[in-house]
Amino acid sequence: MKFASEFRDPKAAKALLAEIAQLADRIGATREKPVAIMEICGGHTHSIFRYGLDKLVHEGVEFVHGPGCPVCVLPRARVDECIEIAEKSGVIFTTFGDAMRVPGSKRSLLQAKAAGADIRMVYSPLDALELARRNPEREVVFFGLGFETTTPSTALAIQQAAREGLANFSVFCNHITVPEPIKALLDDPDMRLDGFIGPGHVSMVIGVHPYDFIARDYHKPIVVAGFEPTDLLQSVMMVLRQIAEGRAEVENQYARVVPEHGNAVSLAAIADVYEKRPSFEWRGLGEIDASGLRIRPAYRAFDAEEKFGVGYAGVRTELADPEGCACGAVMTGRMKPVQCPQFGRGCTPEMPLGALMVSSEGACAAYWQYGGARAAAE
Amino acid sequence: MKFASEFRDPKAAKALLAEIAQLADRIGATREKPVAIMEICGGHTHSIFRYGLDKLVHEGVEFVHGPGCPVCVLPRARVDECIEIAEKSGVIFTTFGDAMRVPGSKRSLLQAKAAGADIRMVYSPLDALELARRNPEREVVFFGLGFETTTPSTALAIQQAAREGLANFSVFCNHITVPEPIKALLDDPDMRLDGFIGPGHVSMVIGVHPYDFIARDYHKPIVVAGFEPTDLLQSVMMVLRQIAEGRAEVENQYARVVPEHGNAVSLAAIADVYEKRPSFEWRGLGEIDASGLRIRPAYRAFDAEEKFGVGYAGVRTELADPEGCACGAVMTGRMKPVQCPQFGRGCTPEMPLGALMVSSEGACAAYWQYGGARAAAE
Amino acid sequence: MCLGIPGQIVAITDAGRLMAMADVSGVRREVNVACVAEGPLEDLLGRWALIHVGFAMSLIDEEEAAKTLAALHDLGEAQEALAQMAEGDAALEGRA
Amino acid sequence: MCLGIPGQIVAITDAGRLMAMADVSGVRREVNVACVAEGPLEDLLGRWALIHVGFAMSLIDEEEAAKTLAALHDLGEAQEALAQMAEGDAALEGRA
Amino acid sequence: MALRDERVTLAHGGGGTAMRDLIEEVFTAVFEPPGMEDAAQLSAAALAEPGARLAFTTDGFVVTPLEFPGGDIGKLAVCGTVNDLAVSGARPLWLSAAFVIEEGTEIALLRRIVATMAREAEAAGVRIVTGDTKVVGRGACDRVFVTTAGVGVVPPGREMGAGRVRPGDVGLVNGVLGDHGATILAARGDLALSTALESDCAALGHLMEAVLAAAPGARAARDLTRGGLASALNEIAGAAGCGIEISEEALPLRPEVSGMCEILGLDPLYLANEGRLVVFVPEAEAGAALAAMRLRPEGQGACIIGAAVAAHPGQVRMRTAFGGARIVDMLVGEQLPRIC
Amino acid sequence: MALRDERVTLAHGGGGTAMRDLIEEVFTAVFEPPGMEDAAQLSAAALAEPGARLAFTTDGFVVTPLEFPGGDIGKLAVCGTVNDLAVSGARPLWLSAAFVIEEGTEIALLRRIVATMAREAEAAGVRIVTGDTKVVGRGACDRVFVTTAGVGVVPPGREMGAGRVRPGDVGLVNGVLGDHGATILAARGDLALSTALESDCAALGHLMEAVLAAAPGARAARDLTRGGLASALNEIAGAAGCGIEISEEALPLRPEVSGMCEILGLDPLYLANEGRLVVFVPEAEAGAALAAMRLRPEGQGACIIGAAVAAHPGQVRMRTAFGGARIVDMLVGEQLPRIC
Ligand code: SF4
Ligand code: SF4
Ligand SMILES: [Mg+2]
Ligand SMILES: [Mg+2]
Ligand SMILES: [Mg+2]
Ligand SMILES: [Mg+2]
Ligand SMILES: [Mg+2]
Ligand SMILES: [Mg+2]
Ligand SMILES: [Mg+2]
Ligand SMILES: [Mg+2]
Ligand SMILES: [Mg+2]
Ligand SMILES: [Mg+2]
Repeated sequence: MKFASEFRDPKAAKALLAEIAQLADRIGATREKPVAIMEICGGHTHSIFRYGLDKLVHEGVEFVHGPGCPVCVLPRARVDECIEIAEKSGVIFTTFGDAMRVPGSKRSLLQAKAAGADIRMVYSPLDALELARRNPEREVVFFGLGFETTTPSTALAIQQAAREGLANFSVFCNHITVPEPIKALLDDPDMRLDGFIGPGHVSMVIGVHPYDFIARDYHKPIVVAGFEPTDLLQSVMMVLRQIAEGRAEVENQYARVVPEHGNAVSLAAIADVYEKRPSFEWRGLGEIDASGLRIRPAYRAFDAEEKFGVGYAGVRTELADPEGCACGAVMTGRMKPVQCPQFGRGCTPEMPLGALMVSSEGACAAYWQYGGARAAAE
Repeated sequence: MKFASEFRDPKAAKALLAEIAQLADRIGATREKPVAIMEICGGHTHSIFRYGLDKLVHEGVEFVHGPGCPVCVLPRARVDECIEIAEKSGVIFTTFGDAMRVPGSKRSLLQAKAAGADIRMVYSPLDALELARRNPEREVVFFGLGFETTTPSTALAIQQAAREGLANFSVFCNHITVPEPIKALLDDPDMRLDGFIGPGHVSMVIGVHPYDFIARDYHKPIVVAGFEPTDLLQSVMMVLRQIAEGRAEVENQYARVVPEHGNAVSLAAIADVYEKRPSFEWRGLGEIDASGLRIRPAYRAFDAEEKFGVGYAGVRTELADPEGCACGAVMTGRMKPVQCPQFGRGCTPEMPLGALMVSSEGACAAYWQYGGARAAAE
Repeated sequence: MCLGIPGQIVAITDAGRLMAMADVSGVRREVNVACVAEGPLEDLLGRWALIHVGFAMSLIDEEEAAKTLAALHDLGEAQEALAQMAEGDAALEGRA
Repeated sequence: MCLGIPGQIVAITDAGRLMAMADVSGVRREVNVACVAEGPLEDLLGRWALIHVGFAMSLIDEEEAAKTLAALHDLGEAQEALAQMAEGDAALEGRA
Repeated sequence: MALRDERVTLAHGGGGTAMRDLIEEVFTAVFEPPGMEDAAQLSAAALAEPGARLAFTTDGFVVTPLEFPGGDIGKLAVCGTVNDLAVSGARPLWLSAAFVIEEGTEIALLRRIVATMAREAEAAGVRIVTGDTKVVGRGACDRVFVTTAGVGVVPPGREMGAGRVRPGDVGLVNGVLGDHGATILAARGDLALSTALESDCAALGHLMEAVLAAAPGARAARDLTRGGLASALNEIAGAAGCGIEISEEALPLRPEVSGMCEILGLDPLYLANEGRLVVFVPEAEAGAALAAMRLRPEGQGACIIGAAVAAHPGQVRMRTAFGGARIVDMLVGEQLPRIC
Repeated sequence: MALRDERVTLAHGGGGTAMRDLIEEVFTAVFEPPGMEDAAQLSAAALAEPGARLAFTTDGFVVTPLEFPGGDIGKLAVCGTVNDLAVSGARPLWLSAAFVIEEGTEIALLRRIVATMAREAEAAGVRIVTGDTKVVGRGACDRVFVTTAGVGVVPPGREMGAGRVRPGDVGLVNGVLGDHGATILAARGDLALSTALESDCAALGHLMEAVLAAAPGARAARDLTRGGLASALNEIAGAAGCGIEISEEALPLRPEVSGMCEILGLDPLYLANEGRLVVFVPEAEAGAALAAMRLRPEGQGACIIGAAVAAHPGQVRMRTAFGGARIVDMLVGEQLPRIC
């Protein structure tokens, strides 16, 4: 068992698709009046397009691509701040590859690197730590980016740095949390969603209960899902079944990886190192209360915001999203990427206007790359 | 008037050569029993070969190539110390191009540069100063090399650095003086020299009187000479004339450049910044009393020996000259380069064993490059 | 978001710093096992974990995985039975 | 040793730091004139100096240069006269 | 031997005897170019044939690390240019090799690279007939860059080009995909990944001749270098004005390459190869082409991956193992390792 | 125009659309190579002539600064390779151009370099038919390196080579020496020297044709690049097994070049040129060769500098203006500025 290919079985998929079709018919979903299911997580968006699931499911099932891509929701001003830090003399700025092409107000990190900043891609915060050990005369900054899945890794790296007394390591913390933007979406009166696919790897850390409010307070089904194609189809099936049966519960399709209560070590590390910010800015969504994390005063020495006086510790720049950009509407499911006036015109993967076109997790990029748009345009 | 080409006039040379021939005949100089005239200065050696003067003069006049090339007399241990400094983290080691190829015990500066040391060639100590200004986070070390001609420039650079409070500039002082090794030569009982051509550019700084002892105490003629071919021939003529007339005086052929008492500003700068070392090591000649300069305590902050604890301020390594190397004998005129057992065999410009084969001022390199050796071998 | 993949823990590389070697289809990388190290580290050998940015974030529950696969299998069987029944119906209808 | 060449001072570039522009056959380089700055710096304009490692080390004494050249010239004349006399002698001898 | 330095210094680039010694001892002694004139002079009977055309190509090679499992920069530099000639239908004849060398580079390393080049050239049946070396200061290049150019001859009547591919033509590759790209990613060390993979780097001239003998109607071929299979197919689809359809299940991939792609979020369709090509042949010749490939060591893993189609002109689509379909587009820039 | 970046990023080397856009907009739009296949295919009637030989050469170009008075790296890259073909007796036909580009390089600079190359190629009567670009990370190269290779044809019966020079043959150069080397030394800025000099960089194919028309018996030619006249003469003397004697007074030098050499203690005989050659012709043809050179703009300053002699075989000697003689040997490494 490799816990991956087994969940790509075409035969199982066929059965799931048939079951989904039956359920969709049963609840009267049609192309004109579809059941709208938001996959919150960009990883799920990616899988849906990679395996062409949107084309395979019953036409009454509509996938709405949610805001769960940390790169897509990164405001341009934060990219500018990354560049500001990266361009300081002596700094080695480290980041996951994902953030390299995200446009800031003037440049991306890739372009800042080309212009001379020492910006390096790493696979892990541990690699940034190692860089700091090997370059004691340099200041190594790690760009902490991601939802609850990634947050423990930077927390553990900061704890390790503290243990070693590594004075030249710091994290530019931009970690964000999933439940708050979902609540914001649900509070939007324009919103019409019938159910959710929950991000499996977030729940691997935080468990399934943080989503209880969705079922309890908003009466929407949510199924925490894995990332293989049958995982996703099974989760769709489970959402439809809840709807068909008039239930609204938090279910766990991904039990092989997601413990009900999450991971205790990860949660403890997050709690030790981070605290909630009062509010945090999301690209396309604006400020959302309590949706971001910052480094606690006890670990201030490792906080790049404090060290360099940028971000929430500096003068914050308000930068409106670029004109004509519909990222917010797309991320909240009010618009399909192809409906954005910029899609394929002012905004292409070569020259992205919005972040959704940059990250291969972004709905617009996925539409583009996997041909959703152009195939549709034919 | 450009003060250069005018002194290359073939007609004047012809007259000078005729006069030299007459004088040589008059004093009975023959190929078997020649008048031996040492040109102290490597620059003169260079000119002699470049213009083929050794072939043009009367066969009774023999040029003996003296120790006046600062690169040629640099002990291997000092090159090693340069490399030791250059390899220290953060150091930019600056040097005149002349020193780049001089072999140390294991490597030359050129090879150390290839192996990673940040070694840069400059035209002037002022350029090293400017590098220090532009790289405040680096330590810029200038390799102070040369006789009295060059000494004022490093003294003035140190004074300037002191005025500016340039904390990241220092000089690795290896300045040496001309009169002392001449005295050592004259004291050698094996020595048979009939007269000297004095280094014109040294006297431009120190004037002609520091050579008085040669005439007064050793009864040898010395003519301070310029570097153009007629300058040299005229000086040879003047030496021969003294011999013919039974005189032993200090004469100044190069009065257009050399003031009798030298340059007051230069002498003051040297006196301010430097003091005599008790003794200094010369390649091929060993330790010579009072033949080297060091930086005075008042300017200690700019003394690379003190800053890095090397050279006379560190543990000094005694390194014998490489085996079979006759540099000492050649520099003291006891041997012609071609008589060195290594000449053209273990020692070639591609792979010099001794420094005399490296610098184009070096007698062995000059013999090689201008064909003295190979033409003779035909 | 949050690319995670299953990898097998094949060696403990630095017990002090909780580092182990994970293998993903023959590709190896040292990962931190702090989040999954409850008992002795040796117990991790041979276990599969979900790997994310150089950390083993969660041990894979093989029983749960088997259960999910079994459910898929059952659904497949059921659908097949249904399909056969439908075919049978169609055949019957065709015969009618 | 100690390569020095004559250059002409053509401009004062930074009086405070005693820097001037020297010209050698059309090649220009800023040099320090501390060693040759006795009077007002402007007096240096047009003067020739011996340049070494970026410093004007000595002003060239044009009179002395002319004297040296004159001496060479005289020697040439004298030698020529001698040569002509020798030729004359040889001719005479030949005729003899 | 006059060359006793262990490392290259700037003197080795200065046009003097140090440079001459370096060139003679390290380069020309091994490559044995004809004469030491500024240009090699070559008599080419093959080029005199009426209708024969000359093929000419160049590539620069800048790989890090210079030596990696399965090859080194010299092997890449020979194979890469041989392959660009071969896929254009030419018989590779002569190569040039220009080196830019960073001060401080170990001469032993240069010797190893040159030895590889000589060996690979001989195996590929080409001669390295002219060359150049430049030495740059420390920090001015990444140890060694090699640029090769290649000259070959396209026999009379042989016409290949991406524009000639027609719907129905079958596409074949000569082996597993992405080994080179994955090997280099691991060999760089900065991602701290280790594998037993080796680069697929190989010269494909002989293989192309075998394919062309078996499938004389072959339309076009591309070596799958930067940008991988996806870019080559997009180029062909664009030039031919037809669509291309490939099957995910047919793509040959080693588990390690898949694993590396999973870890880093990469798509193996875009990974670089240095010994892989795709060739399109008329359907009737596909079997013969496949058989011919498999007879050669560098074609043992050959397989059919798809075909040209009349639909969706200019576009490459892939039927997924799962039954879906997706467009396989050009990449924008490099693939970057990603975590989300 | 899809290319809006001001600077090259690593994405421009990744094999995707960013690379395609860079190549199409900056390079192929200007060079207009025939087709976009992996290798250019060229029909060469000239090569089909019986007895014609193909000439093939390459050089890498790594100059600092990239743009200097009188030229840029692109001009060097075209002229250098054209000249290596020309001095070997070939008519230059086609060039390849491979670029290694440092991340961060201004695209406007690339456009200028490419424009120069196109202009120089046209003037020289050659076509740039194939090329390559690689992008390397910041610090992995010095902004732009260009490697060109060149293919030309040596007409039947034309035989040139250093080994053919005989005692009595006369040596000519086509103009003043050392302008390029001195210009670059000054342009680098680190010696803080300024001059009004310009590089002599020029393509010499037409000049060589003119010389060969006027002096069909011409024995050998060399362009005087790295190592200068001295190295070229030593190479010729060595290959021919005869001596060469030149006259110091005959050597054409600008005062600024002499001045720079005096200041830095350099010898102009070793300074690099990029538009100068030495050619040896039988004595009877020397006048015609000189006249032919002087009719061309790049040969206006042509003059006879010396001759091959039977004496001192393999050795180059110079009669000094002063009446002496010295051996003009190969340099060891680079000439270094010196103070003593
Ligand atoms: S097409 Fe571009 S601007 Fe429009 S929603 Fe997508 S990313 Fe935003
Ligand atoms: S030949 Fe070499 S070893 Fe002999 S004296 Fe000259 S420099 Fe010294
Ligand atoms: Mg190519
Ligand atoms: Mg190629
Ligand atoms: Mg190719
Ligand atoms: Mg060359
Ligand atoms: Mg490097
Ligand atoms: Mg060449
Ligand atoms: Mg050349
Ligand atoms: Mg040449
Ligand atoms: Mg290419
Ligand atoms: Mg650089």
